[in-house]
Amino acid sequence: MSEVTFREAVRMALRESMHADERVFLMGEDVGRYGGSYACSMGLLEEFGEARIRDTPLSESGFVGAGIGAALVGMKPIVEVMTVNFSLLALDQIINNAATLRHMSGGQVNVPVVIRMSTGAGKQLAAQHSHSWEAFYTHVPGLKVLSPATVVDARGMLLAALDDPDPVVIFEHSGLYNMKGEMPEPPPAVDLTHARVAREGTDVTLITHGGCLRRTTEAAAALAERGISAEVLDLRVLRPLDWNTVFESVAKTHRAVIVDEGWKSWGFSAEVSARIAEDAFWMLDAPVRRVAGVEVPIPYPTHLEQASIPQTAQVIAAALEVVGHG
Amino acid sequence: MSEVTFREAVRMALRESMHADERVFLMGEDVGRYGGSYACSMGLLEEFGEARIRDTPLSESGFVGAGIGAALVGMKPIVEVMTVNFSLLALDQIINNAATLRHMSGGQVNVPVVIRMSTGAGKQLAAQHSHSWEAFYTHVPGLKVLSPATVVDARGMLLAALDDPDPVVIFEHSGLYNMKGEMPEPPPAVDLTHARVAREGTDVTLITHGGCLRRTTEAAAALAERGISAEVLDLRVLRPLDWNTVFESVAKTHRAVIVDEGWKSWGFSAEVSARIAEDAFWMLDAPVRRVAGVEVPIPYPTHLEQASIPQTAQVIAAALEVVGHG
Amino acid sequence: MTALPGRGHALHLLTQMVRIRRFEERCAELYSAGKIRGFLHLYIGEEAVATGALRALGPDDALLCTYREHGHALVRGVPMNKVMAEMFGKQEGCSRGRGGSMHLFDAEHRLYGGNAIVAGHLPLAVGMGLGDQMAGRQRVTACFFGEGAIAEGEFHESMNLAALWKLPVLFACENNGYAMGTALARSESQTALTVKAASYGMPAVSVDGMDVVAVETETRAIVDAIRAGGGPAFIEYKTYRFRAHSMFDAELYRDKAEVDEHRKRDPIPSFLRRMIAANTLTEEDLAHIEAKVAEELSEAVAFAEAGTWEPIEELTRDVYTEVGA
Amino acid sequence: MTALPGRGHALHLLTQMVRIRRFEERCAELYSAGKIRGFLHLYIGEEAVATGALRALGPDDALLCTYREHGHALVRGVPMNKVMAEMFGKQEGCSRGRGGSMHLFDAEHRLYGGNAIVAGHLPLAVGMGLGDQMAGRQRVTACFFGEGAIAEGEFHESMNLAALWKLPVLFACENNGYAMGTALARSESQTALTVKAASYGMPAVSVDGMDVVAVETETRAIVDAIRAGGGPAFIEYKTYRFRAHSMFDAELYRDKAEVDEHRKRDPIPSFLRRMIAANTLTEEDLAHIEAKVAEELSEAVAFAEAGTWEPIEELTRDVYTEVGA
Ligand SMILES: Cc1ncc(C[n+]2csc(CCOP(=O)(O)OP(=O)(O)O)c2C)c(N)n1
Ligand SMILES: Cc1ncc(C[n+]2csc(CCOP(=O)(O)OP(=O)(O)O)c2C)c(N)n1
Ligand SMILES: [Mg+2]
Ligand SMILES: [Mg+2]
Repeated sequence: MSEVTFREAVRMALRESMHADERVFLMGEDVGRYGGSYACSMGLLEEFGEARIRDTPLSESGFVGAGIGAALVGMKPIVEVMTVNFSLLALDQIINNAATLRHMSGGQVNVPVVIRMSTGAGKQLAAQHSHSWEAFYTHVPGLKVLSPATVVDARGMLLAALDDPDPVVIFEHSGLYNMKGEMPEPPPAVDLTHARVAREGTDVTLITHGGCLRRTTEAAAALAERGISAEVLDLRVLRPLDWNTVFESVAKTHRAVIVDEGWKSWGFSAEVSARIAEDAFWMLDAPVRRVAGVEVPIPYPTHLEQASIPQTAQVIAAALEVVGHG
Repeated sequence: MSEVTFREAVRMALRESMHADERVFLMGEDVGRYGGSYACSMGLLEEFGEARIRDTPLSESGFVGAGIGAALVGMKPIVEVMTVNFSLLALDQIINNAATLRHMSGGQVNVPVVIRMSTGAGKQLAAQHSHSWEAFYTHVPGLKVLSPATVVDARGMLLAALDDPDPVVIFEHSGLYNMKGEMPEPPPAVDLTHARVAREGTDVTLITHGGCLRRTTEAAAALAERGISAEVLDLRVLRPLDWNTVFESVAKTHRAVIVDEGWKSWGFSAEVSARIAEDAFWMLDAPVRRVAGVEVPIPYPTHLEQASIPQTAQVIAAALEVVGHG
Repeated sequence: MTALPGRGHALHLLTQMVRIRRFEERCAELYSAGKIRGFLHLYIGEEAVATGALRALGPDDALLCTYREHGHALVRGVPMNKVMAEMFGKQEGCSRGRGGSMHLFDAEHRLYGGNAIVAGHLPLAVGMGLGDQMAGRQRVTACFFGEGAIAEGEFHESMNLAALWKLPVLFACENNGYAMGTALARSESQTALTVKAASYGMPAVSVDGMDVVAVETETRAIVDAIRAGGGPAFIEYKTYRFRAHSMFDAELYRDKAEVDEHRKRDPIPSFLRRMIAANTLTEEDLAHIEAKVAEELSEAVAFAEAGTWEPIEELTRDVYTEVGA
Repeated sequence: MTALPGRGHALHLLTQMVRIRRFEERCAELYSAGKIRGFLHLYIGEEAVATGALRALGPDDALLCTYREHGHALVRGVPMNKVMAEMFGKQEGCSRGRGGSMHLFDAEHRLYGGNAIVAGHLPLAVGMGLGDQMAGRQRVTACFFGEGAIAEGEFHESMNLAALWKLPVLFACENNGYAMGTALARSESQTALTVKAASYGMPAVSVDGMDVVAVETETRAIVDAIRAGGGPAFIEYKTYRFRAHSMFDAELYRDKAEVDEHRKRDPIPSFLRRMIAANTLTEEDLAHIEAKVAEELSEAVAFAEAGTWEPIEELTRDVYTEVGA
């Protein structure tokens, strides 16, 4: 057991996979000489050389598409898009090609590309660098979408994604890179099929993932002090989502709050809310609530930025509301 | 009162607006010489000349962005993107620029651009030409999103969009262009704030828009024969959505089915379902149901294509289920 | 003027061009008959390009095309039966019927579509070249696209990546003068397309796409250079489409006279005339080919007619890879 | 060598460069002090570009920049107070504090950002030029971007549209040699950037971006040609950034020696030396300017410090235009 940062956990997975399989390579803007915009690949250029730690020009559509193409001929590319904000430039490639080629060709090809991107607010980077657009990806059949919230998942999910025959998009919340966590020895493999019960509880289910897990567990702790037992689900895999675990928890608690940094309307949280109310309707003792991003291009100053994204106090308030202490 | 096609109604609005305001112009791939890929602008080049009926090269990001720029200097551009499938190439411009500039600049600028695009399946155009991605746009604060389902709205909403100071995206379902409908004389102005009760009913609310309205009203008629009184809502404006009308209807019927051609998960229908179950929970006598697109890149053959999108029978079945005759 | 091919070679070229022509003429009829639906983009007039160019590729080389790719699929060796069944949407088709005219795939023949987002396949070609380069394989990836694609950012990003990394990719531009109704001069400020390649330091050549011999010769030279490690190259085939863009095109943007003018350059009769003049082929050869093609074609139509629909239960199969399947 | 400016003119140029330099040095300190947050991209070393180039624009001309735009905003005439307040995120800032360093806007001065999607503002510039052209206005739109942006498809699409439609747009490339840690030769297969413009048939010129006089002269010539109806043009300013890309950059990708070498070309001392040699300016002029700038700067910092936070209740104001507001 050792303590590592989320960033180091990502780097562990990069190194392990590159050592284990020569088809694996990393490409993206400034992954090499610069060390990665969030320093995830720092030092790897020296270790693996510039063919496999491949700096790309600024051309998101081009190099993401190139990752897809390389996957078509048997490589296992890890493409880093600096942030989800820039990924719109590559969305055509990801949706119309990566997610589509297998089905459209009648199953003749598969596309084992892994696309990593940072997401989220909290660094005062303003309206073109701070958004959480997971929903653009979870909407797309053919893609798998991951959102690691722990160091174990940061490492393990990247390795599992590389073993997956289909395109996988991994969201790394930029606020997590410096977070420290325990990494068991040897580091464990993880699955891409289950949500994780991060904390058990009986009164209300708090459902979240990625960058919102910390505030959600904080909220659960605060609720415990008030005698409310909150169960916290870390969804981990956003698509395909492990609905069973969600329904099992709601069957127990009869109440659910979803915490997600993305804009509320038509956001990631919408489907979770809808599905619970549709398929677990008779289990619910109160309407589902969402604590989600305010619908605004996120502004620069910290007070406005924080006001744009879920806060612990809001999670507590929503939980209190659904358990009837509102 | 005269009968016109949906296509003619769009063309009426194009002509009227170009005559009324010289700042209005149309630009897009093949809107001029070719007459528009769905022939909406046929004949307009001759009438208005090539500066105002402006053929563009294939460069969605470039010309959509140019529309945004022209709006910034006081023009009222109507940008036609052939289909929503290609609009991913312009999504960065639409989200990171059009939807963002006003807020990010502290309210100094506004972006009165209108972006029209066709959407939807039904023409056997396969996996890169058939999708319904309204949800990518409804998720974005700063945008208004319209989905006309009638000839009156096809004309009126385009004119209203041009009067709007903010960016407006209009989805025209490709299956509607040949549809005929009555156009009152003089053609009426329409608002961009209200959903429309397309058919009154008391037992269940069927909520839809655009290309799904026809099958939904067919379903309502079939339900009537079985003694079930279905109210049909044509949402018209997808963002900002007229929740009041939705809630009022559900308050009456206590049951709701949403019909939308987009992929179900994280699709347009998700927010509608979530919001009803959250904010009208205590009014519901049954869980909300969605009849939505199957999560698959839409295939070419008609039997598979039709199996991918909502059918009248499925709407009827869902309505029967929620009223308890399932 | 390039050297004329010998008889066997010439027969091959003529046969392929006739196969494409007759196949597509029949497709147009089948479209009217409602057997083929959706978009149908005919290659009629442009047959010399796929025919000549694909001879320069080996079976291991990869091929990516646009939605106007019936010719490429046929020349590449995808059986006409499977192509026609695909046009019908039958599961015996080369993409299990799911793709139709715009999405002919055949991984065995290394045909990677049939891509219908203009320029969307160029980044894929770059990546395929990259994969081959990294794995030390000698293969070439040939990517065909129309001149309309040159205005898309993807063209630019792909050219730059390929040139920067010296990838074994052929950028094969089928310049038929129009993107739907938009003439080249209305879509590019610089219509000399090889100048575009020069701005990436990429070798470029322009060739008469109506001359199958020139197409083959020039393509072979450029593909050989790529295979020898010379990095990517750009080739422009100047051609013309005789038919409408698709079946929904009123052709308001050009005169019949212009089309007629270009028909004089029809690659099939001009090739035949030249070969006859050189005593390589005879009118009887053509008659013989026509007969064989007619047979192949009626068999293909029968095959497609007899084909079956993919069961609706299989609609969502292959959205993801079934592991263990 | 271009003609030297007279004293008033030279004082102006020197003052602007010093304003930018001191402003940004202070910003770096304020960043360490936690007063400025987020990304901060310094223009230090590149001041001659904005200073010289913007003199060639009239007040009606529009200006679009990247996230490295403090210099442009100051030279353009946005009061330093408002720029500094924006850096702090105060509502007295030129974008009401919402944009910060990367999004300086001032519609009154026709400054349209502060854009932080690389190359994302190029299509906007095209559209602004188009709007002006259609409305018959004589204005020019100047769009600044880094050499890194040239690899993006948006650059290509924008160049083509502007050239095709002969729009009054200046494409102003600030080539500082690096895009974050990526040297030009690692991002472009063809590093002679004017060749890119040629592939659109667009006039192009490359100028020493460390020489404020050359920058002004060349920009003026090219802007005048645009204004005269000559259509768009491309200008490359060869410059260098002395500081890190942003405050989060370990600068692993270049040697200190390389930076030191370029510091010898520092546009401020070199301009001053030249003017002193020509007897136009004196060391005292510089001292005087420094004093005035120091005053302006401390006032700006005080203004920013005294500024107020936009109330949280106004967070969603201006997502949409409040009609009637
Ligand atoms: C990104 C995108 N935009 C628009 C279209 C619609 N479209 C299909 S083909 C075409 C013209 C393409 O012309 P060109 O590249 O010259 O190929 P050609 O059809 O002439 O073979 C257009 C505009 C598309 N399929 N993809
Ligand atoms: C589309 C996009 N991709 C990536 C980034 C991250 N990024 C910000 S600045 C930059 C380098 C840009 O270099 P250049 O254009 O040369 O401008 P410079 O910073 O040197 O002034 C990168 C990669 C971004 N902001 N936008
Ligand atoms: Mg063409
Ligand atoms: Mg640079």
